[in-house]
Amino acid sequence: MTPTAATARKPATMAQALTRALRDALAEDPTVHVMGEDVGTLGGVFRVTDGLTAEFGEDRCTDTPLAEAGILGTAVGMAMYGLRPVVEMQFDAFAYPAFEQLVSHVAKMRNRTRGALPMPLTIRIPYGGGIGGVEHHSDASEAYYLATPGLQVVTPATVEDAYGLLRAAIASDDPVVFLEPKRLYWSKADWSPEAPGEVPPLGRAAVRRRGADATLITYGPSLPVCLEAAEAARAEGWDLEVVDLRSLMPFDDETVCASVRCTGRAVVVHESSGFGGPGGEIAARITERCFHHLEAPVLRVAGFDIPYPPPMLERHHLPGVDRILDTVARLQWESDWTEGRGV
Amino acid sequence: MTPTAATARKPATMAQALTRALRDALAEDPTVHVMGEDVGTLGGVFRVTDGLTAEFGEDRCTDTPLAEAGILGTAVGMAMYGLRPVVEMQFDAFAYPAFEQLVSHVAKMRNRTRGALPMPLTIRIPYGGGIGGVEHHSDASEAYYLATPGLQVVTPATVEDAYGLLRAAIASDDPVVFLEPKRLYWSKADWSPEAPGEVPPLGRAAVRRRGADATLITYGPSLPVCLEAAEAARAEGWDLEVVDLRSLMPFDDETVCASVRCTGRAVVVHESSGFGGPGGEIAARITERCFHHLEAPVLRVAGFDIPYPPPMLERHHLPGVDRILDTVARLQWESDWTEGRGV
Amino acid sequence: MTVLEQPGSSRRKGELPGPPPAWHPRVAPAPLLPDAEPHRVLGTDAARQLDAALLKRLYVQLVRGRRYNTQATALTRQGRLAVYPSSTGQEACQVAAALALQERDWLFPSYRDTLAAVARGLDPVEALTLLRGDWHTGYDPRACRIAPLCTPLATQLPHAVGLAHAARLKGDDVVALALVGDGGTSEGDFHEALNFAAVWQAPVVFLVQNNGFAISVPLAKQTAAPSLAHKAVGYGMPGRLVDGNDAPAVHGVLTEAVRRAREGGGPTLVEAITYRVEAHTNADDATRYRTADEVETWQAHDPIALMERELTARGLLTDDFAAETRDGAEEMAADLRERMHQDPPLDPDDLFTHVYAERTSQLRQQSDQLRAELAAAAATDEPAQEARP
Amino acid sequence: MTVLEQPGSSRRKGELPGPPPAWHPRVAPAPLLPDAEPHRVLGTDAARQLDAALLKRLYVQLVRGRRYNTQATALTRQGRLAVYPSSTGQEACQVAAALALQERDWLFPSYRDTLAAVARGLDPVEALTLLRGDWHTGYDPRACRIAPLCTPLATQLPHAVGLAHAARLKGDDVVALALVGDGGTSEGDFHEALNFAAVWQAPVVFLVQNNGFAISVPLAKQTAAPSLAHKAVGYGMPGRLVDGNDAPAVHGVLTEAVRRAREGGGPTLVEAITYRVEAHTNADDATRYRTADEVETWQAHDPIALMERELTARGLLTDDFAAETRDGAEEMAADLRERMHQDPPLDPDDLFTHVYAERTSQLRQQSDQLRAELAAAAATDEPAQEARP
Ligand SMILES: Cc1ncc(C[n+]2csc(CCOP(=O)(O)OP(=O)(O)O)c2C)c(N)n1
Ligand SMILES: Cc1ncc(C[n+]2csc(CCOP(=O)(O)OP(=O)(O)O)c2C)c(N)n1
Ligand SMILES: [Mg+2]
Ligand SMILES: [Mg+2]
Repeated sequence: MTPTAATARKPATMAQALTRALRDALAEDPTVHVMGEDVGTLGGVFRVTDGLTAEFGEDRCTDTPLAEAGILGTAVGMAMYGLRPVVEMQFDAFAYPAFEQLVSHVAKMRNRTRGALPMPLTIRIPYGGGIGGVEHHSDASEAYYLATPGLQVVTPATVEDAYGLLRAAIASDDPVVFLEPKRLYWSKADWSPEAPGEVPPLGRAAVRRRGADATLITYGPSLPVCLEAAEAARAEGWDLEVVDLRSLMPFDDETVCASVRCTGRAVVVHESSGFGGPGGEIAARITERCFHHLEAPVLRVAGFDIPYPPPMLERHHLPGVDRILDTVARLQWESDWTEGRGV
Repeated sequence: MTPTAATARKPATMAQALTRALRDALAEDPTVHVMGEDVGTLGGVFRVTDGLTAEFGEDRCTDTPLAEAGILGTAVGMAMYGLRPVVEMQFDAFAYPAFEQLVSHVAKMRNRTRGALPMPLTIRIPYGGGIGGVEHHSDASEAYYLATPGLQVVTPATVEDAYGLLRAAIASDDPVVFLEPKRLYWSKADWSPEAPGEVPPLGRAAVRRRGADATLITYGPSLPVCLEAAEAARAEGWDLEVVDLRSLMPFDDETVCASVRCTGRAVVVHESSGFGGPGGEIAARITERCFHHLEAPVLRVAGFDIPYPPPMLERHHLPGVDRILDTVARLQWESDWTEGRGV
Repeated sequence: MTVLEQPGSSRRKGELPGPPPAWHPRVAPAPLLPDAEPHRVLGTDAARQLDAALLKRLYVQLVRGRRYNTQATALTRQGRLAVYPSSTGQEACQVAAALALQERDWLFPSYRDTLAAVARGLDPVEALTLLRGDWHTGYDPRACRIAPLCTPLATQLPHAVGLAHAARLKGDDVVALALVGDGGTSEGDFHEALNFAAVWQAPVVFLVQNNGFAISVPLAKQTAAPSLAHKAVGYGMPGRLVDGNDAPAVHGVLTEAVRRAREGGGPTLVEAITYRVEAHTNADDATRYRTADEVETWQAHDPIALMERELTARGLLTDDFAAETRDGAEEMAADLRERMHQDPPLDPDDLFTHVYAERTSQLRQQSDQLRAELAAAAATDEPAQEARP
Repeated sequence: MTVLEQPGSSRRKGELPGPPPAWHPRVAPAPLLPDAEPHRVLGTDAARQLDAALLKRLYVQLVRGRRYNTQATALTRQGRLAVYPSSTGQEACQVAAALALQERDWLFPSYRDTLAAVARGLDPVEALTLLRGDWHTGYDPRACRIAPLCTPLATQLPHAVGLAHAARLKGDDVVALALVGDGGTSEGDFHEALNFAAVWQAPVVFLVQNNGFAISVPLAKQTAAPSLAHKAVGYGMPGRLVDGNDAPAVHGVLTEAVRRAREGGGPTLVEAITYRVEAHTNADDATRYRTADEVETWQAHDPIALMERELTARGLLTDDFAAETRDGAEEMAADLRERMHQDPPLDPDDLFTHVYAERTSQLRQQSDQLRAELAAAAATDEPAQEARP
């Protein structure tokens, strides 16, 4: 399609693209219902649901009582009756009260009923740090969802993907934990709601930058950091490939392994704590599949194994360009590399 | 100590050793309090708290109302006042309602208060499958706890460890998620409560069997299966080492890496689903530390990436001897091994 | 109670800018506030107000229900059920819940409520798949409008609210009736569900079967409230207290609550006082926490005996009807016994079929792996791969 | 309300084996059942019953409290606080909560209740560490008996119950007072905490500051109950409703509840009706969900103005006292402003210090890594490692 006046791409934020995705989903499918704390009159604390109640009414975009288990639990019941609820959890850590409903019902209902009761729910969770949020407002909680079979876990890193992946999540007949990198809400790109781009299938990673020497594997809030690191690396003579997973479950082994088999070296980058975090899974499955292509072990750059720190210290915790490059430097580039840095 | 009549080791079950550990802790430390659903009059659904209320009174071993968040939340308050609560969650999946209290308070309180409010809590959770339990009664939920900095995660696999590790957990000034492999409750060993063995420090793995060819790394309910597999492997000419982690956090990198550096091959075995499960973390950290000692990638034998299946099908889900040996066989024993089994 | 001051005694009366505005609901107020006295104990005269046909239907279901309970318990001893939480003694609640609903309504049972599902017409074998260790839900919930038996306590209550709300949004006059135990009322999900129901005025009825125990924990350790029906007050919905062994009374209260819900009157909380005559499940030992005396006292208040007295008083319990009822129950039990003695067909590959709408590549690999293992085991004529606990 | 049948009208009277036994508490019954009429709106005459010294103390704290609120809000504009949830308009609740407690008692504040902590004597700078973006709790909770400011709503309520219960087990006559908002009452943790408190008869007082909103959500979308105090009924504890802008009234109700708790009378639920005059936090835009009119109406019912009228009526508001109070408040504000403009000392290595009592080997490695990074950055004279969002 050639851009016309109507489809011309103007700078749009990720938050705007998300709003548009919700709006279009509500307009196209009468079974879609948005619900959560402050999503109505206020338009959500991040304004992602702005204007939806005005356009579609309180029954389609509903301010609920303040109780996350109740929100998700009633959404389960609505899905049982054939609706397609899109639930907003106000912040990452405030999704925890709904954990039982998520793990014991949302993730298991289809399986429990041998397909009779699918759960076409989307659970939107603003996640991650870097916005100076006080405790409970910056958790990168994806590890919990990854360890829960039955859930899909999706996270956009670009404005275009924010629209496309959210549309795909809402259209999916299976539950999606849709993790919105909150510090990218205000990130901008040229994008037009009139030509929003294709709705990508869930479960496909994207190579965001081609490179020959090593692969950075990342997602969500860490993508811009990795791209910046790759740019900086060029100055030091490294040519880095950057893979944006987009969907953590289903996991795109194919794209990831194809990249690592070419480069022979990989670093996984994410904000959430390293121990027990997604990086372990990713590194392990790459190693299982590409062992003889690896010149060095798959390394990880992750948040430390600590509770999310206060804003004044968070910059030390979050993966940054320098830490990524330091790690790339440890990928055994010299041929006479020997082990033994200890445990 | 030479065994006398009093200390002679007689067959005891893991459940009995756990009961004894609780009893001794209650007797020695007046700040220890046991609480949970049915832990009093009934002695718990697995009878692990049997006799404690009779001996120590309702205030020390308390039947609570039926509300897991309330149980853990009140225990947090009790710990704030200097008590040392030992909470029982009746089954793995019934700990989920307490998830928010666990993640947002139990794990973070010490850090939040810069050491002023430690959380010397022990949270006992019977976990795992293999007992023919209907859904919600067989979850291997350790991945959730591992991904939560601030928690210690401990699981015994032997009768002696059941006593020792539970004593160590209760004595710890930090919270311990104490996972009791429920299908080993009735496993027996010669053990005497009068000479219960040393209380081991938390965070130390144990080599349960020496072997030269490959290391099986496991914990809790899968230890007996791994030992049986190692026995069976001998018939096929393999000499397998078996490491029992005992504590998943803190993680004993030293013992694990020492073993893998000797054998050059490793398989991680656990019941919980593979994707996002503990095996990924373990395999990744071994690879990071022992890359050039590895003859083959670290492989995993884990539960499938599915909700825990119904009893009639669970035997297909749980790691068994054959599946472990099949995996050992895939550790690239032939020198002409080539990759390419595809993604 | 110490009242520091009586309302209206302020000398500032008139100076205040009217009642605090935030106190006034900012949207249309909920149409229902609890009655000044929010609960009533319903007596046992309801039977005389019911028509004979309904009374007889209740009786037939009670007798079948008791037989179903004893048969299911027997099946646990024969190794044909993994576990059975009996509702013996609670049949009046189970049956009345089933019969108070129209076909288009939904029932939300807990793990103890297979009988309610069966009394609604569900095939007992399908009701028991979960408890026999086969797939969790042996029926299509949408086809029979019975939600899956719910094990995590009280978590099904918000589902009932959401479903009832969704139905109303769609314009369907469907009511949801959700069952929960006395113990389950302590869970946060109970609270959140009732609150959502009241705020949304959802057409849902909550039936608490207060059988006195949550496994071993007696009611007095569960709550300090004067009754569980009193909890309705805190949500702004009506609360009803009823003799849970009196089937016509339970039926009457539920029918009224269902009618009210259907007419847009919003949710009701009903507490039915009953007793769990058997142990918690066949795996439980109830002698550890209660006396035989207590059980006997309750057996003297047996729902079937109560009903028979009532039917006799009304001249409805003819020998023929009694025999016919008994025979019908025996037939059901024989059929159940026989069919439960057949092993259900099992396909291990089903493990991977319904995790998602489509298998992920990971699940396809795992399914291939299992298939290969089973084939290898079959080829070597050995038993299939097994966990060896 | 449709009552199908009145209690006692059963013709079976006498035939029943007494009231169902499980219905009788199996342990000693809770000493307190809710009053027949469980709530009272307390008027605003409480002031005249308080002694002059206490009245003046309340006033001094109200004025300081308001000044603290405006100063903290100003600090957000100066970038010295990351965020501030103001309690302007709610000072009567905050101050009365602090003053109703003895030194040995514990306060459990929510994230909005820094003022209550300050009114209890906590250094404002220490109260504000969380909100300035420094360590979460800037004080030793055991030393000042103030639990950490709690952000996840209602999760602090079970802590208060547990602590109060533990104190009673130890034989200490300590009372816990926990604060929660109207929105927080919808959470499951609220329900579970109140239930545990009532069953255990724990010495705890729950104060709901009903300020009409949970961020943008008005009370009418939060509950259909006639009042939040009515929720007490469902737990078997007394509920009290009080004008939350009337400091003497709130103080009176809380003091009575604390006394009752201390004497073994168990928990009380108090609802104080007040209003959040400012937006939810400085980051919020309240014009999106409420009118200026509404705010003005409430400003006419301002807690400080109410108090001044009362003091004037009793001849206590002398010019000297007024000036002294104002000056004290200004001094506090100046000191706060000055000290908040100094950057707190920060040691990145503290990230690893209190995760556990002792650092794990993993944390030692990570700490070494960070130290090395910082040293390298310092050596190259570049800014330290930073996330580049
Ligand atoms: C969330 C949760 N916690 C614990 C359990 C374990 N459990 C199963 S039944 C039961 C007692 C239930 O008591 P009640 O609600 O009174 O129902 P009843 O068994 O009397 O029918 C318990 C604690 C559970 N199923 N779910
Ligand atoms: C469990 C949880 N969910 C959501 C939030 C986000 N949040 C912070 S304050 C707030 C509104 C609280 O309203 P209320 O309880 O009435 O207290 P108020 O702000 O009026 O003092 C919300 C939804 C939270 N802090 N915790
Ligand atoms: Mg019960
Ligand atoms: Mg409020």
